[in-house]
Amino acid sequence: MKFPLSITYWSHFVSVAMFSLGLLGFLLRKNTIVVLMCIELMLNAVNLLLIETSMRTNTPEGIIMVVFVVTVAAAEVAVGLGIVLNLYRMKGTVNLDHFKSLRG
Amino acid sequence: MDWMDLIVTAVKTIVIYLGMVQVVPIMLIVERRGAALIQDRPGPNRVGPFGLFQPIADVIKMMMKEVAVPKQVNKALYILGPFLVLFPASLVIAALPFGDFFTLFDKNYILQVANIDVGILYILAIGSLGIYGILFGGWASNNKFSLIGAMRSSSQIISYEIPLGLAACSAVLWYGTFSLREMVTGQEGTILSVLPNWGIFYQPLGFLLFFVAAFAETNRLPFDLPESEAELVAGFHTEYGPMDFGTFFMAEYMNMATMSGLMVSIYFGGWHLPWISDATLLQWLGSRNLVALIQVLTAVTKIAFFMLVFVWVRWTIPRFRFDQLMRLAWKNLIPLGLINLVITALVLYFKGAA
Amino acid sequence: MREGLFIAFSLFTIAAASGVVLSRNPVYSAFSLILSFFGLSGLYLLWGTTFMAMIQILIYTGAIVVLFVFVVMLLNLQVNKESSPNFLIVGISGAAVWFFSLIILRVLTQAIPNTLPAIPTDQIRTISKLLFTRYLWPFEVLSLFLLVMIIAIFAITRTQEIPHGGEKQ
Amino acid sequence: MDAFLPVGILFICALLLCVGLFTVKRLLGPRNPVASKLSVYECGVKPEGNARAPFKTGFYLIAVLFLLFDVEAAFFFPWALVYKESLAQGPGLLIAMLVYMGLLVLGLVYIFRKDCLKLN
Repeated sequence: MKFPLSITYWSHFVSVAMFSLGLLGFLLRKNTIVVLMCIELMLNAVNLLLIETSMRTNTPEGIIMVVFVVTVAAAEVAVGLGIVLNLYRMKGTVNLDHFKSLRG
Repeated sequence: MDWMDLIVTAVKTIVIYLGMVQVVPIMLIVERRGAALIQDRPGPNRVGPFGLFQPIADVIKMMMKEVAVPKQVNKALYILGPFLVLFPASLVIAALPFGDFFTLFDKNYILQVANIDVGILYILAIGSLGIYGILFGGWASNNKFSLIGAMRSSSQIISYEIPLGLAACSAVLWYGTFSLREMVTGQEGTILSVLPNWGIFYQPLGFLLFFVAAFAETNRLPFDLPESEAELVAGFHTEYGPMDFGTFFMAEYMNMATMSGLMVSIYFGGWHLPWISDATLLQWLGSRNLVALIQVLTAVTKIAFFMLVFVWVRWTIPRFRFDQLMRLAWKNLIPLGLINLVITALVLYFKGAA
Repeated sequence: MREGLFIAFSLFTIAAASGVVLSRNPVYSAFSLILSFFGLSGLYLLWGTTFMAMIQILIYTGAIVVLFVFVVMLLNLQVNKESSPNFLIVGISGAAVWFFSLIILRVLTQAIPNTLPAIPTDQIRTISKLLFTRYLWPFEVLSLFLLVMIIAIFAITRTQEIPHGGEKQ
Repeated sequence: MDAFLPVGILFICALLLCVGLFTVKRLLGPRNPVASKLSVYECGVKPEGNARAPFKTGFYLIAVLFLLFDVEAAFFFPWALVYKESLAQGPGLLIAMLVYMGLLVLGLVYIFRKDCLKLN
């Protein structure tokens, strides 16, 4: 049975869909923790694209890039959630609408 | 892979899985009788000869009990909780090797669910997923004991995952492979024809670390803080009914079996009999499948021994306090794991240079 | 069969990812995130990078999401404090993003051959060797980076002396 | 990837077991709900306050440390895999890892010196 769409297409489809979902959540959700999760979604979308390209063209560089992305993502989450905890301590909420001290 | 292969693989997988599930009733009776033996009392001896049918009675009792779902719980995650623990515990057994291979219709099939080339990473990765069942189950119960039990339990499991990983990493360094099958194959033979060529003699410190971390990972005493009944009622499964408790229990025993299997495969020669090589065995017995049978029996015996050690330790050593537990993990085990890694690397380097 | 698995994993991943964005309760978001990463690791497996699939489960599912779940449970937010998003904006922006992404996809995938890679046999070793030879310096910097992160996190959270004790005062 | 096919079979087996346990629980157990049976378990005392209240963040530090050390430990694995083969090319890999591990140990020392986990 032959599929009309290629496997590459499906990988790109997942990647783009995840990235747009992450972007949407990033822009629309108000809960800071969920916003951070959406950033993770976007990073993973890019990871998938990197791995797919790397495997299709048989170049290991893409996978090494993913290794770095994973590390940076881990650090980003750790620091981001630390900041969220601190914000919660100061404001008693994690709703992004309440963090507007920097608004002019 | 044709249909025949697929059928044989499926049957093999189901048999291994059912065998792993059988660990639960066997361990139920062994643990209760073992506890009785250590505490100098008879233990359950009424159901069947020597109380051997006790597990059946236990299981029937659990099934017939009332299912009471408390009102305050978050229903979906509450129901999912026990299965989220059981599921990873079932999946990890895929990478455990029980023997070399058996021959059927002139074809060789490995005695392992799947010959995963990243076996040890697979076990560490899937094994770390078990904490979600505890976390979500504890949170969904909406009970203070459950929540604190869940947080404690997961802190403990994640803290001990690092020494476990470091010990496994030293083993990877020594054998130069991720595959458990290749590790076991590398342990055939003897050291100077005195000692069997097992990993424990090359990685004693690694084994110790692995052993301690395995107890913590499976939530067994002396590290069973999550359910320390004196402090937290029943820990994360305070609000759970009998069958859910049974599911958690099942997962615990299966995790114990996996950890024992891992220790046997990495440090105790897996399916190899000490001092007798597979070639000699084949010469004596003359049949591949008989050799395979002996190998499986050897591996199972070794695993059973470690299960007994789990029971023995449980009734011998008192429970740790939470801060002692954390100190042991972060101050002692992790530095020791790093030291073990460095020593292994240096030994390999000088061995290579010589 | 491989194509079927691809489509199944793809749809599963996307469904789980939309669960992250759509669910009101952050605990459900975290749960969806786990499922979505699981689907992704399945996709990695299908592309033949078993190593990356395992790293995905080990680090993302087994560690990063644990942190999310921990924070969600520590803060223990009551559900649905969040003002609901403007559904018109959600609809329009979602439709726009999908429309453009589909166009981009159409253009992108036309040039790409529809092949699965011939999986190199010893791919993990190749990657590892490359990581420790050509990419050694970035790798060492990674370690330095993580060290800085450890210090940074303690600098951030050190002032946090039990903000809200066991129960509300 | 073909090596993972039996894992799929195992997955189905595990799923069947879970479904079986769930059905058995549903079918066999009697149901006799009473209000006090369905309330929060607090050792017989009347429940006070909500379990869904924020509590101390000490657990967060453990989780963060675990995350960072898990990432670092994960990179020991590819190194361990190729270490033996690359011994012929001199001590490059050994030194690379010692530097990497040295930075990790610095992090550990920092944690102990500042007593971040309140271990003492």
